[in-house]
Amino acid sequence: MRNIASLVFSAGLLFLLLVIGAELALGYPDMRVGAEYLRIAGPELGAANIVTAILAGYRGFDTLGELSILFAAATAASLVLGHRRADARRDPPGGLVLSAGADLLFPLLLVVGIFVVVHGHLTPGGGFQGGVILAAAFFVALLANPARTLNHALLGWIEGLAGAAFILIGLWTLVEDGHFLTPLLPLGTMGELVSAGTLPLLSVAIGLKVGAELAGLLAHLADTEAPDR
Amino acid sequence: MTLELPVDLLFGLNLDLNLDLTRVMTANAIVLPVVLPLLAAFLMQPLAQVSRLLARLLGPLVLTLGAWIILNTWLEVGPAPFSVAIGGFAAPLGIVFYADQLALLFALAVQVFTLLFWPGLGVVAKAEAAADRQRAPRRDALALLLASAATGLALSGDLFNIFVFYELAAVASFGLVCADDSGRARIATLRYLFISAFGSVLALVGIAILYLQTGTLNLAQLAQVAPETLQGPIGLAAFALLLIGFGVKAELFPLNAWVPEVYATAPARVSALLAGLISKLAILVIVRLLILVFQQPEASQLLLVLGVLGVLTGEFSAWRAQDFPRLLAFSSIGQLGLVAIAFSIDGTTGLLAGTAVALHHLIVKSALFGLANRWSGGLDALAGAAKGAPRAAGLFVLFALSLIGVPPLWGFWIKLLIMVGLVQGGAPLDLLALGAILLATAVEAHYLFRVALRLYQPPVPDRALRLAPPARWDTGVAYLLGACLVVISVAITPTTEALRVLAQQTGDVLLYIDTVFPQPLADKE
Amino acid sequence: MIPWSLETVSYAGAIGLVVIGGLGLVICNHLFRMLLALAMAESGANLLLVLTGFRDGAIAPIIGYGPAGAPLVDPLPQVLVLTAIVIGVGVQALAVAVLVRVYRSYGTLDMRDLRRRMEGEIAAAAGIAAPGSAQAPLGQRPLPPVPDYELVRRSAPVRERGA
Amino acid sequence: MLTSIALVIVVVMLVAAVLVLTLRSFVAAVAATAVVGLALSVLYVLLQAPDVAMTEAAVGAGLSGVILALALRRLGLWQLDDGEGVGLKPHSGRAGPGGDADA
Repeated sequence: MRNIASLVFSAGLLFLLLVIGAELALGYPDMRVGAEYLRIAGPELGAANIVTAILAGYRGFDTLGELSILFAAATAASLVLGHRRADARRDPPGGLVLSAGADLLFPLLLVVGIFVVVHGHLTPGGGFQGGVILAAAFFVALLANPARTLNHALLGWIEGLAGAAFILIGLWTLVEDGHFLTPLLPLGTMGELVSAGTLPLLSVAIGLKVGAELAGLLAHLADTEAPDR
Repeated sequence: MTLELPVDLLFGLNLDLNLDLTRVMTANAIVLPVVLPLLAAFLMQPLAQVSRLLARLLGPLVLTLGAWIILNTWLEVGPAPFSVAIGGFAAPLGIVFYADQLALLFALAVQVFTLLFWPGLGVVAKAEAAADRQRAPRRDALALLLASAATGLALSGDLFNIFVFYELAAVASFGLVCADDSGRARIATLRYLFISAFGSVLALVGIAILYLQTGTLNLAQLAQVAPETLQGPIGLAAFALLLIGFGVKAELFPLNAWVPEVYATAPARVSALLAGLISKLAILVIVRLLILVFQQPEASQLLLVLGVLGVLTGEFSAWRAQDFPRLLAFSSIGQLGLVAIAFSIDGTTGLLAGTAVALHHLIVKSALFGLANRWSGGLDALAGAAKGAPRAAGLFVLFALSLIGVPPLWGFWIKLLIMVGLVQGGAPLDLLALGAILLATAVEAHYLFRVALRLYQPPVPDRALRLAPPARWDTGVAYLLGACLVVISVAITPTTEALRVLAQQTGDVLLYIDTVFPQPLADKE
Repeated sequence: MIPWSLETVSYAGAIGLVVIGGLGLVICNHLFRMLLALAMAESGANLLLVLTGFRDGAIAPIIGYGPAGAPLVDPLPQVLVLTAIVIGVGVQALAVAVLVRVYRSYGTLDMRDLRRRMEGEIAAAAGIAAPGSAQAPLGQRPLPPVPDYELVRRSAPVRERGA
Repeated sequence: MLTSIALVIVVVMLVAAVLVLTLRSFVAAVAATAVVGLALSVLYVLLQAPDVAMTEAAVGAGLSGVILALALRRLGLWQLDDGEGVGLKPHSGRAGPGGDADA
C-alpha cells in the first residue's frame, strides 16, 4: 500500500517536472541579475573569479549563513555523539604504507589548502574548498594513526575565532561605512594576490573555520567507539 | 555628535557622525539582531572554557540586546517600512532586509519568545547538573542560531537568503530536539531530518524554476516581473514546490508527519519554540511569497486546500490522542491549517485575520507547551492535577477557551474574522472551508473540555501522575502569556486597528517595491 | 519535440536524480539507504540549479579564462549551488552522527522497527497503551522499550551482523 | 559531440544512482554515490561551472565519501565480501544492518 502510494507520488513528481521541463527556456535564460553581475562584479570588487566575488561580496551574507549551518551541524553532532568513554576500543593503526603516505601527504595537502584559500578570488576555488583540503590534511594523519587525537579545545578556539573574525569584519565595516560586510580595503590591481579588498580576509576566515569545523567533526565521528565485535 | 547606538555599546566607541547618517545607521542596525546571536554562538564554546557563568549569561544578554535594538529601530524609524542593503550592494544584486511592521513585530517576537523559553533558564536540577554542564554551551549555541535564523526569516527580502536561514533553523532545531540524552528523541530527530531535508530539496527545485523564469531572487524584483513571467502552470508548479518545501516547518498538510513524534519527545521548551515560533515564521515566508510573487488566485486556493486538510486531519487526530504532548501537537497542526486558511483569503481581510491567528497561536500554544512540561503524561493520568496546581489548571482552561473561540476572548474575534472573510469570498471552496472550521471547532471543544474535566476530577489513586516539581519559570511565562491574552481580549478594538494598519502595509506590493528600489529602476528589457 | 542538446540531457539527469532520491526515501526502510537516497535527491536539485544558469555557447564566469568578449554563463546559480552543497554535507554529517548513536542504542537501523520502539517508549513514558498493541497481528506489535542502552549492548550483542 | 558525452555521463550517473538503492553491499552503494558525485562534477565542467565542479569533486566524492565510510565502520556495515559477492537483488529494507531479510 505504502509502496503504491510512493510510486504514485514519484510518478506525479516526474510527470510534473517533465511537463515543466518542456516549457522552460533551458539554455537560453532571461538573465536579469546575472548579466548585471557579469558587467560590474569584476571592476567593482577587483576579483577575476566572479563566482567568488558574488560568494564573498554580493552574497557574503549567505556565506555567513552557510558557515553558521555547518557550525550548527558540527555542534549538534558533537552534542549527539557525546564524549568518548575512556575504556572504549580504538581502531587499529593504519599500517606502514598508510602512515608513511600520510606523513608525505600532510605537508602537501596543507600547502595546497592554503594556496586554494588565499587565491580564491583569482582562480576557481576559495575559502570553502581550501578548508575542506585543510581538514583532509589533518584527517588523513588521524586515519593513519588513530591513537593520535586532535586537540578539540584548540579546534574550538580556531573555529570560534575565525567565525567571529568574519562577523567582526562585517561589524567593523558597519561602523566605518554604515553597511554590514562592505568590502573596504583598497582594491589593488586585478589578478594580483593582494587585490579585492576585504574579500581575501573573509576567504581566509572561511577557510580556517571550515577547516577546523570539518576536522573536528570528522575526528569526532572517527573517535566514537568502534562497535564491539 | 554622539548617538545612542547599539554599536556604541558594543565597541565603547563614540562615533562622530552627522545627523542624516543617524537614520541610516539606525536602520542598518537591524542586521544586528541577526548577526549578534551568530557571533555569540560562535564564541560560546571558547567562552565556556574561560568562564562558565559568562557563557550561561551570554545568550539571554544577546537576546535582550536584540529585542532592544529592534524596539529602538522601530521607534526611531517610525511606522514606514524601510529596507537595508547588506554590504551596501543595492537591491537586485545584493541581499536586502525589508523591515515593515509585520517583519519587525515577528523579529521582536523571536527575541522575546526565545528568551522566555531559553533552555537554560531556571531548570537545572542538581542531579543533572554535571551532564548539563557538558551540554549547556552547545545547546545554548544552537538556541542562539535558531533565534538568529528565525529573525533572518522575518526580515530577509531575498529568496535564497530565506532558504539559507530556513536551513539554519532546521539544522539548529534538529540539534535542539535531541539535545537531551534520550533515544526516542533521536529517532524522532532522524525522521524529522529526512522529511525536512526532502522538503528542502523540493524548495530548491522550486527556487531553480523560479530563477530560470525570472532571472532574479530579490523579492521586490520578483514582484515586478512576476505578472509577466510567472503566470500559468509553471508559476503554480514553482509555488507548489516552495509551499511543500517551506510547509515542512509550517506543519502544513503533506509533510507534517514529524510533528507529533518530535513534540512528544523533544524537551518541552524546544517544542514550544518550534510549535509557537518557527512554524509562524515559515508561514510568514509563504505569505510573503503569496503576496509578492504568486498573485494568481490558484495559488491561494492551493494554500486554502492544504489548510483545510490540515485542520481536519489535525483536529481529528488530536481528538484520538492519548497523551498531552501529542494532543497539543495535533491541535497545533490543526491551528496552523487555520492560519493557512486565513492567509488564503483575499486582501487585507485575509492578512489581518491571518496575522491575528498566527499571533494568537504563538501566545497560546507556546504557553500550553510550557505547561506540558509538567503534565507530559497520558490524559488519564491527569485526573486531579488541578488539585496540585490550581493556578496552572486555571491557565489551561483560559487558553483552551480561547483556542476554541469562546466569546469574550481573543480567539472568538479571530474565528469571527476568518468566517466573515470566507463568507465574503463566497466561492464553493470558501464555504467548504467554513464548514471544515465549524466541524473542527466542535471537535476541538470536545477534546479540550475532556482534558479540562479530567484536570478537575478527583485523582485516581493508582494512575495518578507523579507531578514534576513545578518549574517556576515556566509557570511564570504561562502567567505572562495569559496576562497578554487577557489584555488583548479587553483591548480588542485598538489591537485589531493596529493589526489592520499592519496588514494594509503588508499587502501593499507597490510599497514593497518602492521601498526596496527607492528610485525607479531603469528598465532593462 | 524536445530538442536534443546538452541542457535537455542534463535536465533529464537532474530530474532523474531527484525522483530516484525521492523514491528511495519513501521505499527504503534502512536508514543508511535513506541517507544515500537523500544525497541523490540533493545532487539532482543542485544540478537543476546549475542548469538554470547555463547559456548555450557561453563560457565559465572567470575574467581572463577564455577569449575576451565571449559571453559568460550566469554566475549566480553557481554561487547558490556552492552554498547548497555545503548545506547538504552539513546535514549529512549530522544525520550520520545521529544514526551512529541510534544504532548504538537500539542495534538496528530499520526505520519501521525504530518507529515502533519509539512509539512504545513514548507510550510507556506517558503510561498509556502503545498504539495498536492490542489489535495488531503478532509480528507487528510494538517492541518493548529499551530501558538503557548499556544493558542492551551487553546482553544482546548486535543482532544480525554479517547477515 | 558535447551532447553525446553528456548523454553518456548522465546515463552512467543515473545507473549509479539506481545501483545506490539496489546494491546489497553498503560499501558498494557508497562507492556508487561517489560515482554519482564524480559524474556530476564532470557534468558541471561541461556546464561551465568549474567552481561547482571542484567543490562537488571535493565534497560529493571526497568528504561525503569519507563521512559515509566512517559511518559504515561505526555501524558495522563495512563488509567488502558478504559471501555472495555484490548482489543486485532489490534491497528489502526489512532487516537490520546487514540488509538481508532475517524474518
